[in-house]
Amino acid sequence: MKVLYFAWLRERLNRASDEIDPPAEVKTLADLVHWLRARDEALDIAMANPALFKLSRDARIVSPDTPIAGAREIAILPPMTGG
Amino acid sequence: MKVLYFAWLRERLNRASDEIDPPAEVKTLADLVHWLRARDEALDIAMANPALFKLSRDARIVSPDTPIAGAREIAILPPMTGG
Amino acid sequence: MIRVTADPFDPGLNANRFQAESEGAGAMVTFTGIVRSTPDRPITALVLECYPALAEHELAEMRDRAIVRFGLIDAAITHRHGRLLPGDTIMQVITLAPHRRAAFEGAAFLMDYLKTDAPFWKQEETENGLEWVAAKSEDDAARGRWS
Amino acid sequence: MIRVTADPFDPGLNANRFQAESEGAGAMVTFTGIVRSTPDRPITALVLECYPALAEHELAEMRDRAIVRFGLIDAAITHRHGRLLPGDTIMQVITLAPHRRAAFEGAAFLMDYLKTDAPFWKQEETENGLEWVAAKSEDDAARGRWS
Repeated sequence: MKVLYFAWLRERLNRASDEIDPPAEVKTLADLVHWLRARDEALDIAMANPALFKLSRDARIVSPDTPIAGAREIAILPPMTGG
Repeated sequence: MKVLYFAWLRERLNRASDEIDPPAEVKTLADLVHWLRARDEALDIAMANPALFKLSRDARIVSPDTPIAGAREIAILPPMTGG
Repeated sequence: MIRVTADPFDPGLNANRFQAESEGAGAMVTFTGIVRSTPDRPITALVLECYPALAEHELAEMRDRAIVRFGLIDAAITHRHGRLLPGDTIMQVITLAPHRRAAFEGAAFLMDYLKTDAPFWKQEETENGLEWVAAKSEDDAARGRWS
Repeated sequence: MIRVTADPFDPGLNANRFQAESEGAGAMVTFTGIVRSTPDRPITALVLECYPALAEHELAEMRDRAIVRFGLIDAAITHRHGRLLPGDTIMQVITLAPHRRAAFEGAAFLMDYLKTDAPFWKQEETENGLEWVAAKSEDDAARGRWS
């Protein structure tokens, strides 16, 4: 499974994505964020206020309680500034 | 002095304008409308509800108490439907 | 730019030129009014009567008022008169502003004023002839929003 | 029409085509966002990052929601990404409706959603390098109007 990072989150991590293989107890997107933060201090600090971020699963914005089973591409999205 | 009539007012009167020479006691646009209605039954009926109409003096919309002295062109304007 | 004309005009080209001429705008809003014929009320044409000298003056005044009130960078109004066919562009309002809210509000304000205070009168042409379009009381209400 | 592109596009031509393709519209509103450099805050460029697959999906969903909610005949969104210069067109929203109120409200709704829910991220390029544009809490408030 791939995790994508965008904008200043991508810059802070110095990479645009990770290839991951989370353990079975990581069931939802919220679990996944929790698991990712625990293993990466830069991500943990950058996501100090997790409510700021939207999450997507296979290019659809979804709520944090969405399961990750079967997902190919997860993204962590800092506040958007389009338009 | 010229008086212009527009749209359905013009049609009801069967003419687009009148050349007029009102007496000295006709001082304001309101006076003028009163004087014009008194001498023309078709106009009197068409303007039964005078509040519907806007008035202009020399191509500026003005209030009914505006003097007519020195005016070249007065217009009586039915409710507008532009845009 | 204020234009009252019997000739067709190109609304997209109008907007592009207006955008290119301005400096410092972050937002542009255009409103385009189009002659509409529907199955419920099919029309063959829309005929607009106009008092050109007054129209030019009123439109310029509305434009100036909108610029001051909403802090617009610029605004333009083009309005046709004469006989127009379904699909033809009747008129266009363009506003340029630093940010989107002013551009939207300026354009909505101009449209509301235009409907009740610009000396144009519409007739719908159908198989049965010409019929004057009645002024709408909801247009007066829309204009009342801004007082 | 939904388009997410790194290429420049012509907003006037876009609007003209959209107007010509539709039937029964009496009102068209366009909003055009333009790269803005001001004396207070001069920038040399605006660099937009984007998640294209998500952007296309989100914009299409916003468009569909606006059509249903405001009874639009159609709506289109075009949004650029990459490096843009002052004066360049960033994006454009177009709404077509029977009457003016729906066209205005649909366009304002789409803009408010776009600002907070479309996956684009802006960086301003100045003499001192690149700086991420902060998300505005007033944009969240503007979006809140519609819930």
